[in-house]
Amino acid sequence: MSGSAPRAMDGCLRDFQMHTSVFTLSYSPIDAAALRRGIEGLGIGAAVVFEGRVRDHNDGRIVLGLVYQAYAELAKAEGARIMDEARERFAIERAVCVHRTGELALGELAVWVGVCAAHRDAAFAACRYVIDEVKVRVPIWKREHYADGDAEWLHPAD
Amino acid sequence: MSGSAPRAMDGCLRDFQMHTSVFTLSYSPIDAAALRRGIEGLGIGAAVVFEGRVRDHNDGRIVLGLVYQAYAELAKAEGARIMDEARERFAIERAVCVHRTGELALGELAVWVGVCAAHRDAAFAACRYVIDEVKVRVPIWKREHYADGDAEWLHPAD
Amino acid sequence: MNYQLLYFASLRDAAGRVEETVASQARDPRTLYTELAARYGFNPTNTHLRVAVNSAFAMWDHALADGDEVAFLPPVSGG
Amino acid sequence: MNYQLLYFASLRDAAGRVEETVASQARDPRTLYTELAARYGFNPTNTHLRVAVNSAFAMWDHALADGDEVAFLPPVSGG
Repeated sequence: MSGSAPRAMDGCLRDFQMHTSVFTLSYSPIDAAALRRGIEGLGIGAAVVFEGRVRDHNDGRIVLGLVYQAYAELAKAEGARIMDEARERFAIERAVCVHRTGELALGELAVWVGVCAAHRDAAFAACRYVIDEVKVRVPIWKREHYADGDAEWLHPAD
Repeated sequence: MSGSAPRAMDGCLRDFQMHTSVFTLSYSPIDAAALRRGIEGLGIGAAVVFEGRVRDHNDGRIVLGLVYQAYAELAKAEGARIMDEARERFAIERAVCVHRTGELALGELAVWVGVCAAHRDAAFAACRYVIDEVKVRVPIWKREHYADGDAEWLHPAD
Repeated sequence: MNYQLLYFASLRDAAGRVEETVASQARDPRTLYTELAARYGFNPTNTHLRVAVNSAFAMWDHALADGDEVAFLPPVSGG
Repeated sequence: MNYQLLYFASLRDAAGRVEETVASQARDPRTLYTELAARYGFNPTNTHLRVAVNSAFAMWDHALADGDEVAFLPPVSGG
């Protein structure tokens, strides 16, 4: 595994007591197992993980693959704000989000969100908050390739 | 990894299209990575995982370890009912829950719940439903060992 | 009648056994529990407990049959 | 003034470029967008877009400075 996500996680493991939140983009495949190790800890009773993956269909069309394009600098800044908000709003220990960029095959991880906390209420709420906010605020765009040869950018109406 | 959980998961992987829900008890450590592979699939856009772990403190007391004791036959039956309810109430593909029994060290996984679905609303709701119901309905009891030498069964007031 | 009793958690510790076969005149779990509470020093009130008969949840006035497996379940603490 | 334009997603496809430096009399993103929309055939209305200046979200009437990096952002679809 290369990419910034595993490196960020190694940091979490080294400095165990550091309460932190991390948002990164990863051009290479997301290593969910490595990320999961980043939200373990002896004071942690609950961890909630959300994984978004590339589906083989969308809105009734057969999807063959997709590309995520990001405005990297702004995406990382806005993503970091979301993680900080999650830390402020919920009693969590750590929150991590990694969003993939580039070409993805079916079944690949598009986004991984992991939150750990003393109790499950906060872990569930914060994990949900992060993915909901990332989807509407972070400048990343998806282009789906369809079985009919078409391809298009998804720009949901605001 | 031995125990029934990985075997149940192998079954999920073999019969990929099978919509199913699984509740098992595991006397050996829970293999989260193996379980996670059981909720992958090309039609799946969202997966939510909850992990409950042994914390090093509870209610202000330092915990050294714990034991889970289960009424296995009834626990498996009631657990299976909960998983079926989750499938009926939420638009999910698969739901899996494994609860550990026996002696656990600090940081070990006590319970793992994984749900996959086309969309995240259902995955979050079903995962939350399963852990909430398991905690109040499934006949499993926790005995904590404390640093002060004491140990006691936790029997929350109903 | 003979019943197969199973004990869990604090009741197991109080009874000092995992299971046992008891001969009893009790015909429902309520009466059976009262007998066992006197024998082992269980809390005589049963409002915090649930009952299982033959590995299924049951009512306190369930009509017991000879050979039934009966368990009194303290509040659970899994998860 | 010169601006460093960044294009993303459908606007990148329509402009046929990832980035470019443009000389413009526009002093705010609203006016600059109107110019670019005419040049590249973007949707002339901008209500569906957001603006970023120097990698931070900005208002449509933000006072642009020479050398600013400007991006017009279509609705996002990450996650």
